[in-house]
Amino acid sequence: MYLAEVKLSNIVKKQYSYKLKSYSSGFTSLIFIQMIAILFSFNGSSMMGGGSETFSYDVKYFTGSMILVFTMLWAFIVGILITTKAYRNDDYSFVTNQAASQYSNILFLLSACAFAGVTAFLSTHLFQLIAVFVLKDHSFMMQQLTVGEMLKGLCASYLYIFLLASIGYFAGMLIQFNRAFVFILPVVIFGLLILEGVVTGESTMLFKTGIFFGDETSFVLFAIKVIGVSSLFYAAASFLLRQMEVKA
Amino acid sequence: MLLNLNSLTPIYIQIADWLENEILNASINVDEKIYSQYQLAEMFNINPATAAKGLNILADEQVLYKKRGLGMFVSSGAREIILEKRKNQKLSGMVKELAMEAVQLNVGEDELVTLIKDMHRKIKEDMK
Amino acid sequence: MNVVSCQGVMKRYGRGNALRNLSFTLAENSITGLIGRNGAGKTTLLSIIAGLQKQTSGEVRVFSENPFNNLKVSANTIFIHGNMTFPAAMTLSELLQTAGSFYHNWNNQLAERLLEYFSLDPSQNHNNLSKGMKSTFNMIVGLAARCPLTIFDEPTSGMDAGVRKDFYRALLKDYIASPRTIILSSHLLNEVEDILEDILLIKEGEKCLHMTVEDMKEYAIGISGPAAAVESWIAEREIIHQQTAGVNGTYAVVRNVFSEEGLERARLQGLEMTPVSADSLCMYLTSKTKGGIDHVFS
Amino acid sequence: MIIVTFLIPIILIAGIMSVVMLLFKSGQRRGFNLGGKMKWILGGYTVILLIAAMLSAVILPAKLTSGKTYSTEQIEQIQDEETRVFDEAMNGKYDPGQTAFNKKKSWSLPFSERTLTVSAPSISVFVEHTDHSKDGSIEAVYYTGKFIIERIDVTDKSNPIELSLAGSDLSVNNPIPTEVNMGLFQAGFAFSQFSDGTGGMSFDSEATFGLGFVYLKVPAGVEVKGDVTYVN
Repeated sequence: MYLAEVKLSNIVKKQYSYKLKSYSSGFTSLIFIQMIAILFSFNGSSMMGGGSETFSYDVKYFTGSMILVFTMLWAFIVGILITTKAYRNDDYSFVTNQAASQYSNILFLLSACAFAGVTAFLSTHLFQLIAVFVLKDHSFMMQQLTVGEMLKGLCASYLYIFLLASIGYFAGMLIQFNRAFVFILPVVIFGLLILEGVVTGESTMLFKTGIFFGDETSFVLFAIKVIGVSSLFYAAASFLLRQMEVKA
Repeated sequence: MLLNLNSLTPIYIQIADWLENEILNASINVDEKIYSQYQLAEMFNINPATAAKGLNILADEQVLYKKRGLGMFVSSGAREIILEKRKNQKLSGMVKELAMEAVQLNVGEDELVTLIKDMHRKIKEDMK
Repeated sequence: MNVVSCQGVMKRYGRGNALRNLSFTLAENSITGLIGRNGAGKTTLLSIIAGLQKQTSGEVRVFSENPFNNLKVSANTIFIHGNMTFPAAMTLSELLQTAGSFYHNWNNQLAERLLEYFSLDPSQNHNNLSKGMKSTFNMIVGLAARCPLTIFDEPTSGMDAGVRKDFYRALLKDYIASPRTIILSSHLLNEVEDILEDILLIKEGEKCLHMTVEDMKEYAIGISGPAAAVESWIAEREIIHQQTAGVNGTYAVVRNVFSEEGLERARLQGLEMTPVSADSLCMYLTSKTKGGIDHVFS
Repeated sequence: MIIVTFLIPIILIAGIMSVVMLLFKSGQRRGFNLGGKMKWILGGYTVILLIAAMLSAVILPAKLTSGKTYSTEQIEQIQDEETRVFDEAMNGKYDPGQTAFNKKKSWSLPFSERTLTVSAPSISVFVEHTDHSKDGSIEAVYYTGKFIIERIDVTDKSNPIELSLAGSDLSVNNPIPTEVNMGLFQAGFAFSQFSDGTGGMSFDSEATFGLGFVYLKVPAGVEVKGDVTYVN
């Protein structure tokens, strides 16, 4: 009897390309979400006005943040969804083991987030193009970025999106591990936020978590933070995955 | 031929019987290669192991002989062995059943012999 | 060489035991039928062999390795089962192509010809298939993969009679063309018994019988006749099944340990001896009581 | 109150989540038969976005209000310079070579009276006497400092003052009020986080309205009355 010898890396590669094909419909939701985000962006994120007797002005800020935040949410949900049984079991219709599933999932998320990051960036331009034609009475100005800032920003967007995907993946795995986490997770998170708000008068927990990443002005440190935290989530997810079986 | 899968006779016996018939009616001659277990399995839609069992019965009875790596072939005395076996086993078995049935039906010895003689004559005439 | 070997395998789900102390070995290049009633633990056993689940205790070896989470076992095993899922976004031909990239021995020509024979449109999505067509497609994948260990768990559910017949024929022909170790689970033995070599019968997670189909056909004998005569005849024998037949009649199934002469004498006493088909034997062996459903009403 | 502020993002997130899940799942499990078309949809989307990005790179610069941007330090410098020039002028010393204020509009008015009465309720007027050769006309120039909103120079948007001469009365009136609607495209937070100066999540919302003044060149013999400051 001849037995095929397989290498993990080889199977990971095959699982990865299989996932790219099979999850492709998930990208329709990305298109949809980015369209919605473009609509929301028209609202302008903040408005301020003022002036003297003879000169008054009204400034609306149109940022790409809305599109980025929506895309991050999308990544979060995709992270959760690929841990669900239906998707997890698709792997086992062909050759795999837990390690191959896990690595190919991470690879898939890495590439899906790259696509999401690039389209989010491009969507911002689409929005600006539409805005100058729709809001004719406005004079538009643009915050000018150097090429370096642009590249850093693009990478940072990607890291933000990937961070959310990693969190989603871990949360999803937790839910798969025990269904009760569907209720426990939101209750604990929002419960803590509200409790903190009631006890101390202000809710800074989420904000503090935000500034851990958001206030980091060194790009290298930011990248290290994101990669480190994501790796932690994947390690935890893989620990959970090891406890699970596939039900035929 | 179709196998009678619901018959009381095991499938491998039916296979062996069928092969014997093939030898008797000279479809396969002495020193010719007989069907392999896989050919039989395909022909009758049965597991090759079952087919092999049928072949092995004939090999044990020396109707067939094995050539290493080539398969099974019909022995020179195959016909005689088969005929002898059928006479001994099949015929005497059938006669036994016939006699038992005759006893149950209260058919006398002479009457039974006459019945057999008539039937024998009739079949012989039909075959001509 | 043994492809599969199980030693004292137990699987616990919550409080119940799906498998208890199961030990057997499967030889290379054979077709084994895994027979048992619904809930006997067939799927659990196959999942463990395929490496999808882990036994609670005992030892399982597939290709001399522990199958759970084992890439080598996964690459050389294909497990076709009812809960098998394929991504809806992919067409059948894409799925076949993907399967081909995963399985070393994949026979694409066979897959495509079977697809055509069973009138499955290659550009269709797996999702839009009916239950029977899904089973047919899964079966095609299982055959074309030509894995050294091929496992089919209730492969014909939802298929119509014609397709079932074709499937078993295709399985046999491809087995002959490319011998491998096949496990075929079913609760309908008579449908598959011709192509099987061995039967592994399990009941409530335990091994009941493991022998060749031909041996199984001679394993037991049915005796029918007047109740008193049958009763006296089967006294102190291993009774597998017993039921009333007609007026004052009894039909009993016992282990076939009689000599020719013994049977002869029984016949003379007016008892009728009949062989018991493998299918019926399995049914009797796996029923809860010796009297079957009648037991409930007595 | 806290609960209400939490509720809005929660509802929003829940809404988005359900939409994505619905689309994702319907694509996966039901007959939302995208399959091979997916490639085209995704490819098409990417192409549309790429074209949009290229168009915006071509069209936007023309559509944008061309304005100079200043850094915070530059704005401070500009303000300091304006104050310095203005203060010096108030003290009677105007530097004609100054660059802090720009000429916005100038007038040349025929004038033959001996006295000029200037009424300027809300703007400073500096007066310089020229020699007799320039008799018969008054030169008036409106200078304005920089209007800076969001570090962007919008001086061009402001209107000049109204100036009218009737007999010997020169009245300086406020400009027609200007109303500017501005849209400011900011890169997302991921971009501003690593760009210099501004921090990731804070806004820099400062507006500077430059001072303005009228500079009059009056022939030597003319007496100027009103709230004016003589220079040089």
